[in-house]
Amino acid sequence: MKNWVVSMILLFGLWLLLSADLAVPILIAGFIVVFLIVLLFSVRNPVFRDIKLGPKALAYIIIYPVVFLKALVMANFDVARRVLSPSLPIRPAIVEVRTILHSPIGRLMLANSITLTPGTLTVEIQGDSLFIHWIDASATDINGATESIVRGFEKYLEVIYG
Amino acid sequence: MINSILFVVLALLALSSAITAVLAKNLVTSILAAGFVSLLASVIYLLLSAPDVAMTEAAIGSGLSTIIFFYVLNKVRRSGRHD
Amino acid sequence: MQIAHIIGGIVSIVGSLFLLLGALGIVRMPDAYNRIQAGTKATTLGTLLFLAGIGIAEPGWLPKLAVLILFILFTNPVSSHVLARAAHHIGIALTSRTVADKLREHEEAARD
Amino acid sequence: MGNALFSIAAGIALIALVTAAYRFFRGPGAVDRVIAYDVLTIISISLIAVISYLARRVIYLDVAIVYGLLSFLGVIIVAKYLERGL
Repeated sequence: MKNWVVSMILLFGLWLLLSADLAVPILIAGFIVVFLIVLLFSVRNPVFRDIKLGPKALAYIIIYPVVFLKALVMANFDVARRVLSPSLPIRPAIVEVRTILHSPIGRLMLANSITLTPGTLTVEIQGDSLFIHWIDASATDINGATESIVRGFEKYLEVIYG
Repeated sequence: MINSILFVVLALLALSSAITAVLAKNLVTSILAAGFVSLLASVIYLLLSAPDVAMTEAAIGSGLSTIIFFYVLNKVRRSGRHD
Repeated sequence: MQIAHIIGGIVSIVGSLFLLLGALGIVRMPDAYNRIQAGTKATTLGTLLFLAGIGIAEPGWLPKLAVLILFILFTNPVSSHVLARAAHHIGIALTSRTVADKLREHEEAARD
Repeated sequence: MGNALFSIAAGIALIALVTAAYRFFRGPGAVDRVIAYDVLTIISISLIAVISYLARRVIYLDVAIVYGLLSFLGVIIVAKYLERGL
Protein backbone atom coordinates (compact mmCIF):
# COMPACT_ATOMS: atom_id res chain seq x y z
CA MET A 1 0.00 0.00 0.00
CA LYS A 2 2.76 2.42 0.99
CA ASN A 3 4.60 1.35 -2.15
CA TRP A 4 1.56 2.22 -4.30
CA VAL A 5 0.99 5.62 -2.76
CA VAL A 6 4.63 6.72 -2.98
CA SER A 7 4.97 5.46 -6.57
CA MET A 8 1.79 7.26 -7.61
CA ILE A 9 2.85 10.54 -6.02
CA LEU A 10 6.28 10.42 -7.67
CA LEU A 11 4.91 9.48 -11.11
CA PHE A 12 2.22 12.14 -10.90
CA GLY A 13 4.88 14.73 -10.05
CA LEU A 14 6.83 13.63 -13.13
CA TRP A 15 3.67 13.95 -15.24
CA LEU A 16 3.10 17.48 -13.94
CA LEU A 17 6.69 18.45 -14.75
CA LEU A 18 6.49 16.99 -18.25
CA SER A 19 3.13 18.52 -19.17
CA ALA A 20 3.68 21.84 -17.31
CA ASP A 21 -0.06 22.49 -17.48
CA LEU A 22 -2.74 22.49 -14.78
CA ALA A 23 -5.89 22.11 -16.96
CA VAL A 24 -8.41 19.62 -15.56
CA PRO A 25 -8.47 17.16 -18.55
CA ILE A 26 -4.69 16.86 -18.42
CA LEU A 27 -4.78 16.16 -14.69
CA ILE A 28 -7.44 13.46 -15.17
CA ALA A 29 -5.55 11.84 -18.04
CA GLY A 30 -2.37 11.90 -15.96
CA PHE A 31 -4.13 10.29 -13.02
CA ILE A 32 -5.46 7.45 -15.20
CA VAL A 33 -2.07 6.82 -16.82
CA VAL A 34 -0.26 6.86 -13.46
CA PHE A 35 -2.82 4.49 -11.96
CA LEU A 36 -2.42 2.01 -14.83
CA ILE A 37 1.37 2.12 -14.65
CA VAL A 38 1.38 1.52 -10.91
CA LEU A 39 -1.17 -1.28 -11.33
CA LEU A 40 0.97 -3.02 -13.96
CA PHE A 41 4.45 -2.56 -12.54
CA SER A 42 4.32 -2.08 -8.79
CA VAL A 43 2.90 -5.53 -8.11
CA ARG A 44 6.05 -7.23 -9.33
CA ASN A 45 8.56 -4.55 -8.36
CA PRO A 46 7.85 -3.28 -4.85
CA VAL A 47 10.41 -0.52 -5.12
CA PHE A 48 9.30 1.65 -2.23
CA ARG A 49 8.17 -1.11 0.12
CA ASP A 50 11.08 -0.56 2.50
CA ILE A 51 10.87 3.22 2.68
CA LYS A 52 10.11 4.68 6.09
CA LEU A 53 7.78 7.64 6.43
CA GLY A 54 8.17 8.73 10.05
CA PRO A 55 8.82 12.40 10.83
CA LYS A 56 12.56 11.79 11.24
CA ALA A 57 12.75 9.99 7.90
CA LEU A 58 10.86 12.82 6.17
CA ALA A 59 13.26 15.36 7.64
CA TYR A 60 16.22 13.28 6.44
CA ILE A 61 14.68 12.99 2.95
CA ILE A 62 14.80 16.79 2.83
CA ILE A 63 18.28 17.05 4.36
CA TYR A 64 19.82 14.31 2.18
CA PRO A 65 19.84 16.27 -1.13
CA VAL A 66 21.63 19.14 0.63
CA VAL A 67 24.31 16.80 2.00
CA PHE A 68 24.58 15.17 -1.41
CA LEU A 69 24.88 18.43 -3.35
CA LYS A 70 27.56 19.65 -0.97
CA ALA A 71 29.49 16.41 -1.55
CA LEU A 72 29.03 16.80 -5.32
CA VAL A 73 30.47 20.32 -5.32
CA MET A 74 33.40 19.17 -3.13
CA ALA A 75 33.97 16.29 -5.56
CA ASN A 76 34.20 18.69 -8.46
CA PHE A 77 36.77 20.94 -6.83
CA ASP A 78 38.71 17.79 -5.94
CA VAL A 79 38.62 16.65 -9.59
CA ALA A 80 39.61 20.17 -10.71
CA ARG A 81 42.62 20.18 -8.41
CA ARG A 82 43.79 16.79 -9.65
CA VAL A 83 43.19 17.39 -13.36
CA LEU A 84 44.72 20.85 -13.53
CA SER A 85 47.90 20.22 -11.54
CA PRO A 86 50.77 19.26 -13.88
CA SER A 87 52.02 16.30 -11.84
CA LEU A 88 48.57 14.57 -11.74
CA PRO A 89 48.50 13.67 -8.01
CA ILE A 90 46.63 10.35 -7.96
CA ARG A 91 47.13 7.18 -5.92
CA PRO A 92 44.34 4.88 -7.14
CA ALA A 93 43.21 1.61 -5.59
CA ILE A 94 40.16 -0.65 -5.62
CA VAL A 95 39.06 -1.16 -2.01
CA GLU A 96 36.30 -3.20 -0.40
CA VAL A 97 33.75 -1.65 1.95
CA ARG A 98 30.79 -3.11 3.79
CA THR A 99 27.31 -1.66 4.05
CA ILE A 100 24.63 -2.24 6.66
CA LEU A 101 21.75 -1.33 4.32
CA HIS A 102 19.47 -4.19 3.29
CA SER A 103 16.92 -2.86 0.81
CA PRO A 104 17.97 -2.82 -2.87
CA ILE A 105 16.89 0.77 -3.42
CA GLY A 106 18.85 1.91 -0.37
CA ARG A 107 21.93 0.22 -1.81
CA LEU A 108 21.28 1.79 -5.22
CA MET A 109 21.10 5.25 -3.64
CA LEU A 110 24.28 4.54 -1.66
CA ALA A 111 26.18 3.35 -4.74
CA ASN A 112 25.03 6.34 -6.80
CA SER A 113 25.97 8.77 -4.04
CA ILE A 114 29.40 7.16 -3.67
CA THR A 115 29.97 7.47 -7.40
CA LEU A 116 29.29 11.20 -7.34
CA THR A 117 31.36 12.06 -4.26
CA PRO A 118 35.07 12.97 -4.04
CA GLY A 119 37.36 10.49 -5.70
CA THR A 120 35.26 7.33 -5.43
CA LEU A 121 33.51 5.15 -8.04
CA THR A 122 31.49 2.01 -7.37
CA VAL A 123 32.82 -0.83 -9.52
CA GLU A 124 30.98 -3.90 -8.24
CA ILE A 125 28.39 -4.89 -5.64
CA GLN A 126 28.43 -8.42 -4.26
CA GLY A 127 26.20 -9.11 -1.27
CA ASP A 128 27.18 -6.78 1.55
CA SER A 129 30.42 -5.73 -0.09
CA LEU A 130 30.88 -2.77 -2.39
CA PHE A 131 34.10 -2.60 -4.41
CA ILE A 132 35.11 0.99 -4.90
CA HIS A 133 37.74 2.56 -7.12
CA TRP A 134 39.33 5.24 -5.00
CA ILE A 135 41.43 7.86 -6.73
CA ASP A 136 43.49 8.77 -3.65
CA ALA A 137 43.49 5.76 -1.34
CA SER A 138 44.48 6.64 2.20
CA ALA A 139 43.41 3.30 3.71
CA THR A 140 43.15 -0.01 1.89
CA ASP A 141 41.75 -2.22 4.68
CA ILE A 142 37.99 -2.80 4.96
CA ASN A 143 37.36 -0.92 8.20
CA GLY A 144 39.33 2.21 7.39
CA ALA A 145 37.83 2.50 3.90
CA THR A 146 34.29 1.88 5.20
CA GLU A 147 34.75 4.55 7.83
CA SER A 148 35.86 7.25 5.41
CA ILE A 149 33.68 6.46 2.35
CA VAL A 150 30.37 4.98 3.45
CA ARG A 151 29.55 6.35 6.91
CA GLY A 152 28.66 9.88 5.84
CA PHE A 153 25.78 8.73 3.64
CA GLU A 154 24.77 5.59 5.49
CA LYS A 155 23.83 7.68 8.52
CA TYR A 156 21.02 9.28 6.47
CA LEU A 157 20.07 6.36 4.22
CA GLU A 158 19.74 4.02 7.19
CA VAL A 159 16.96 6.20 8.59
CA ILE A 160 15.24 6.56 5.20
CA TYR A 161 15.46 2.96 3.97
CA GLY A 162 16.81 0.73 6.71
CA MET B 1 27.86 34.62 -35.09
CA ILE B 2 28.02 31.80 -32.55
CA ASN B 3 25.61 29.84 -34.73
CA SER B 4 28.01 29.86 -37.68
CA ILE B 5 30.96 28.87 -35.45
CA LEU B 6 28.91 26.01 -33.99
CA PHE B 7 27.84 24.95 -37.46
CA VAL B 8 31.36 24.83 -38.92
CA VAL B 9 32.98 23.07 -35.94
CA LEU B 10 30.20 20.50 -35.62
CA ALA B 11 30.29 19.78 -39.34
CA LEU B 12 34.08 19.26 -39.25
CA LEU B 13 33.74 16.94 -36.25
CA ALA B 14 31.00 14.98 -38.03
CA LEU B 15 33.20 14.64 -41.11
CA SER B 16 36.19 13.32 -39.14
CA SER B 17 33.91 10.99 -37.20
CA ALA B 18 32.48 9.62 -40.45
CA ILE B 19 36.02 9.01 -41.77
CA THR B 20 36.81 7.20 -38.51
CA ALA B 21 33.70 5.06 -38.93
CA VAL B 22 34.82 4.02 -42.41
CA LEU B 23 38.51 3.44 -41.68
CA ALA B 24 38.42 1.88 -38.19
CA LYS B 25 39.63 -1.72 -37.88
CA ASN B 26 37.48 -2.43 -34.82
CA LEU B 27 33.72 -2.85 -35.37
CA VAL B 28 32.81 -1.38 -31.96
CA THR B 29 34.69 1.78 -32.88
CA SER B 30 32.90 1.98 -36.21
CA ILE B 31 29.45 1.66 -34.64
CA LEU B 32 30.21 4.24 -31.95
CA ALA B 33 31.59 6.65 -34.56
CA ALA B 34 28.43 6.20 -36.67
CA GLY B 35 26.35 6.98 -33.56
CA PHE B 36 28.45 10.08 -32.97
CA VAL B 37 27.80 11.23 -36.55
CA SER B 38 24.05 10.97 -35.86
CA LEU B 39 24.47 12.90 -32.61
CA LEU B 40 26.24 15.77 -34.36
CA ALA B 41 23.79 15.63 -37.27
CA SER B 42 20.84 16.08 -34.93
CA VAL B 43 22.49 19.12 -33.30
CA ILE B 44 23.11 20.53 -36.80
CA TYR B 45 19.44 19.96 -37.75
CA LEU B 46 18.52 21.87 -34.61
CA LEU B 47 20.75 24.76 -35.69
CA LEU B 48 18.88 24.72 -39.01
CA SER B 49 15.66 25.08 -36.91
CA ALA B 50 14.19 21.65 -37.69
CA PRO B 51 13.39 20.15 -34.26
CA ASP B 52 11.21 17.34 -35.67
CA VAL B 53 13.98 16.06 -37.94
CA ALA B 54 16.45 16.40 -35.08
CA MET B 55 14.25 14.33 -32.78
CA THR B 56 13.83 11.60 -35.41
CA GLU B 57 17.56 11.54 -36.07
CA ALA B 58 18.24 11.28 -32.32
CA ALA B 59 15.75 8.46 -31.84
CA ILE B 60 16.54 6.39 -34.93
CA GLY B 61 20.06 7.27 -35.98
CA SER B 62 21.72 7.48 -32.61
CA GLY B 63 19.51 5.34 -30.41
CA LEU B 64 17.84 2.55 -32.33
CA SER B 65 20.47 1.81 -34.96
CA THR B 66 23.30 1.68 -32.38
CA ILE B 67 21.32 -0.71 -30.22
CA ILE B 68 20.38 -2.93 -33.17
CA PHE B 69 23.97 -2.98 -34.45
CA PHE B 70 25.27 -4.11 -31.06
CA TYR B 71 22.51 -6.69 -30.72
CA VAL B 72 23.36 -8.21 -34.12
CA LEU B 73 27.10 -8.06 -33.41
CA ASN B 74 26.50 -9.99 -30.21
CA LYS B 75 24.47 -12.65 -32.06
CA VAL B 76 27.13 -13.02 -34.74
CA ARG B 77 29.88 -13.39 -32.19
CA ARG B 78 27.98 -16.02 -30.22
CA SER B 79 27.14 -18.18 -33.25
CA GLY B 80 30.73 -17.85 -34.52
CA ARG B 81 32.14 -19.21 -31.29
CA HIS B 82 30.08 -22.39 -31.50
CA ASP B 83 31.27 -23.34 -34.99
CA MET C 1 14.36 40.97 -16.32
CA GLN C 2 17.75 41.80 -17.76
CA ILE C 3 19.48 41.00 -14.46
CA ALA C 4 18.08 37.44 -14.46
CA HIS C 5 19.56 36.84 -17.90
CA ILE C 6 22.98 38.08 -16.74
CA ILE C 7 22.97 35.90 -13.60
CA GLY C 8 21.81 32.90 -15.64
CA GLY C 9 24.55 33.52 -18.18
CA ILE C 10 27.24 33.60 -15.50
CA VAL C 11 25.94 30.37 -13.92
CA SER C 12 25.94 28.74 -17.37
CA ILE C 13 29.52 29.84 -18.01
CA VAL C 14 30.61 28.26 -14.70
CA GLY C 15 28.81 25.07 -15.73
CA SER C 16 30.48 25.04 -19.13
CA LEU C 17 33.87 25.44 -17.41
CA PHE C 18 33.10 22.28 -15.43
CA LEU C 19 32.17 20.52 -18.68
CA LEU C 20 35.54 21.57 -20.11
CA LEU C 21 37.19 20.24 -16.95
CA GLY C 22 35.51 16.86 -17.44
CA ALA C 23 36.68 16.73 -21.06
CA LEU C 24 40.23 17.63 -19.97
CA GLY C 25 39.98 14.93 -17.32
CA ILE C 26 39.22 12.16 -19.80
CA VAL C 27 42.13 13.33 -21.95
CA ARG C 28 44.70 13.60 -19.16
CA MET C 29 43.95 10.67 -16.84
CA PRO C 30 46.13 7.56 -17.28
CA ASP C 31 43.64 4.65 -17.24
CA ALA C 32 39.97 3.93 -17.92
CA TYR C 33 38.78 3.98 -14.30
CA ASN C 34 40.30 7.39 -13.55
CA ARG C 35 38.80 8.69 -16.78
CA ILE C 36 35.35 7.50 -15.71
CA GLN C 37 35.85 9.24 -12.36
CA ALA C 38 36.75 12.60 -13.87
CA GLY C 39 34.17 12.32 -16.65
CA THR C 40 31.20 11.48 -14.43
CA LYS C 41 31.63 13.96 -11.62
CA ALA C 42 32.61 17.03 -13.62
CA THR C 43 30.01 16.56 -16.35
CA THR C 44 27.20 15.92 -13.84
CA LEU C 45 27.75 19.18 -11.97
CA GLY C 46 28.56 20.99 -15.22
CA THR C 47 25.29 20.01 -16.90
CA LEU C 48 23.37 20.72 -13.71
CA LEU C 49 24.75 24.28 -13.49
CA PHE C 50 24.39 24.85 -17.23
CA LEU C 51 20.69 23.90 -17.25
CA ALA C 52 20.10 25.79 -13.98
CA GLY C 53 21.53 28.91 -15.60
CA ILE C 54 19.10 28.61 -18.50
CA GLY C 55 16.32 28.04 -15.95
CA ILE C 56 17.25 31.27 -14.14
CA ALA C 57 17.16 33.20 -17.41
CA GLU C 58 13.85 31.71 -18.58
CA PRO C 59 11.76 30.71 -15.52
CA GLY C 60 8.96 29.37 -17.72
CA TRP C 61 11.19 26.54 -18.91
CA LEU C 62 11.94 25.25 -15.42
CA PRO C 63 9.66 22.13 -15.48
CA LYS C 64 11.31 20.65 -18.55
CA LEU C 65 14.78 21.57 -17.33
CA ALA C 66 13.96 19.97 -13.98
CA VAL C 67 13.05 16.70 -15.75
CA LEU C 68 16.32 16.84 -17.65
CA ILE C 69 18.38 17.59 -14.50
CA LEU C 70 16.72 14.80 -12.49
CA PHE C 71 17.24 12.39 -15.35
CA ILE C 72 20.94 13.18 -15.67
CA LEU C 73 21.43 13.05 -11.91
CA PHE C 74 19.97 9.53 -11.77
CA THR C 75 21.31 7.95 -14.95
CA ASN C 76 24.86 9.32 -15.07
CA PRO C 77 26.22 7.44 -12.04
CA VAL C 78 24.45 4.26 -13.16
CA SER C 79 25.98 4.31 -16.63
CA SER C 80 29.46 5.05 -15.24
CA HIS C 81 29.11 2.19 -12.76
CA VAL C 82 28.06 -0.20 -15.54
CA LEU C 83 31.03 0.91 -17.64
CA ALA C 84 33.47 0.48 -14.76
CA ARG C 85 32.09 -2.98 -14.06
CA ALA C 86 32.39 -4.02 -17.70
CA ALA C 87 35.94 -2.66 -17.82
CA HIS C 88 36.97 -4.65 -14.78
CA HIS C 89 35.16 -7.75 -16.03
CA ILE C 90 37.03 -7.85 -19.33
CA GLY C 91 40.29 -7.14 -17.53
CA ILE C 92 41.22 -3.60 -18.53
CA ALA C 93 44.52 -2.97 -16.75
CA LEU C 94 44.77 -0.43 -13.97
CA THR C 95 47.53 2.13 -14.16
CA SER C 96 50.94 1.26 -12.76
CA ARG C 97 50.46 3.76 -9.91
CA THR C 98 47.64 1.66 -8.43
CA VAL C 99 48.33 0.54 -4.88
CA ALA C 100 45.71 -2.21 -4.35
CA ASP C 101 43.04 -4.19 -6.23
CA LYS C 102 40.81 -5.88 -3.68
CA LEU C 103 38.25 -6.95 -6.31
CA ARG C 104 40.77 -9.06 -8.25
CA GLU C 105 41.97 -10.65 -5.01
CA HIS C 106 38.36 -11.39 -4.11
CA GLU C 107 37.62 -12.98 -7.49
CA GLU C 108 40.78 -15.09 -7.40
CA ALA C 109 39.92 -16.26 -3.89
CA ALA C 110 36.42 -17.23 -5.08
CA ARG C 111 37.80 -19.16 -8.04
CA ASP C 112 40.21 -21.28 -5.98
CA MET D 1 23.88 41.07 -22.81
CA GLY D 2 22.24 37.78 -21.84
CA ASN D 3 22.74 36.49 -25.35
CA ALA D 4 26.43 37.40 -25.29
CA LEU D 5 27.02 35.54 -22.01
CA PHE D 6 25.18 32.46 -23.24
CA SER D 7 27.15 32.60 -26.48
CA ILE D 8 30.37 32.47 -24.44
CA ALA D 9 28.98 29.48 -22.53
CA ALA D 10 28.14 27.77 -25.84
CA GLY D 11 31.66 28.45 -27.08
CA ILE D 12 33.27 26.91 -23.98
CA ALA D 13 30.96 23.88 -24.29
CA LEU D 14 32.05 23.57 -27.92
CA ILE D 15 35.72 23.56 -26.86
CA ALA D 16 34.84 20.84 -24.33
CA LEU D 17 33.15 18.85 -27.13
CA VAL D 18 36.27 19.06 -29.30
CA THR D 19 38.51 18.07 -26.35
CA ALA D 20 36.38 15.03 -25.55
CA ALA D 21 36.27 14.13 -29.25
CA TYR D 22 40.08 13.97 -29.18
CA ARG D 23 39.85 11.12 -26.65
CA PHE D 24 37.10 9.53 -28.75
CA PHE D 25 39.22 9.47 -31.91
CA ARG D 26 42.47 8.51 -30.19
CA GLY D 27 41.33 6.32 -27.25
CA PRO D 28 43.38 3.12 -27.25
CA GLY D 29 40.63 0.69 -26.22
CA ALA D 30 36.91 0.30 -26.84
CA VAL D 31 36.14 1.19 -23.21
CA ASP D 32 37.92 4.54 -23.55
CA ARG D 33 35.83 5.32 -26.61
CA VAL D 34 32.61 4.46 -24.79
CA ILE D 35 33.59 6.76 -21.90
CA ALA D 36 34.29 9.54 -24.37
CA TYR D 37 30.94 8.85 -26.10
CA ASP D 38 29.11 9.16 -22.78
CA VAL D 39 30.79 12.51 -22.03
CA LEU D 40 30.14 13.68 -25.60
CA THR D 41 26.39 13.01 -25.36
CA ILE D 42 26.15 14.87 -22.06
CA ILE D 43 28.01 17.87 -23.50
CA SER D 44 25.70 17.83 -26.53
CA ILE D 45 22.66 17.86 -24.23
CA SER D 46 24.01 21.12 -22.76
CA LEU D 47 24.69 22.40 -26.25
CA ILE D 48 21.12 21.62 -27.36
CA ALA D 49 19.78 23.44 -24.29
CA VAL D 50 21.80 26.57 -25.03
CA ILE D 51 20.79 26.47 -28.70
CA SER D 52 17.15 26.35 -27.61
CA TYR D 53 17.79 29.37 -25.37
CA LEU D 54 19.47 31.32 -28.16
CA ALA D 55 16.60 30.54 -30.53
CA ARG D 56 14.03 31.21 -27.72
CA ARG D 57 12.08 28.02 -28.58
CA VAL D 58 11.15 25.67 -25.75
CA ILE D 59 10.26 22.82 -28.13
CA TYR D 60 13.99 22.24 -28.76
CA LEU D 61 14.38 21.00 -25.19
CA ASP D 62 12.33 17.91 -26.09
CA VAL D 63 15.19 16.81 -28.35
CA ALA D 64 17.51 17.03 -25.34
CA ILE D 65 15.13 14.86 -23.26
CA VAL D 66 14.96 12.23 -26.03
CA TYR D 67 18.73 12.38 -26.24
CA GLY D 68 19.24 11.84 -22.52
CA LEU D 69 16.99 8.77 -22.55
CA LEU D 70 18.55 7.15 -25.60
CA SER D 71 22.19 7.80 -24.77
CA PHE D 72 21.71 6.12 -21.40
CA LEU D 73 20.25 3.06 -23.15
CA GLY D 74 23.07 3.05 -25.68
CA VAL D 75 25.81 3.13 -23.03
CA ILE D 76 24.14 0.31 -21.09
CA ILE D 77 23.89 -1.80 -24.26
CA VAL D 78 27.55 -1.24 -25.18
CA ALA D 79 28.68 -2.09 -21.65
CA LYS D 80 26.61 -5.28 -21.71
CA TYR D 81 28.07 -6.18 -25.10
CA LEU D 82 31.62 -5.70 -23.81
CA GLU D 83 30.78 -7.79 -20.76
CA ARG D 84 29.49 -10.56 -23.10
CA GLY D 85 26.13 -10.70 -21.38
CA LEU D 86 23.65 -9.05 -23.77
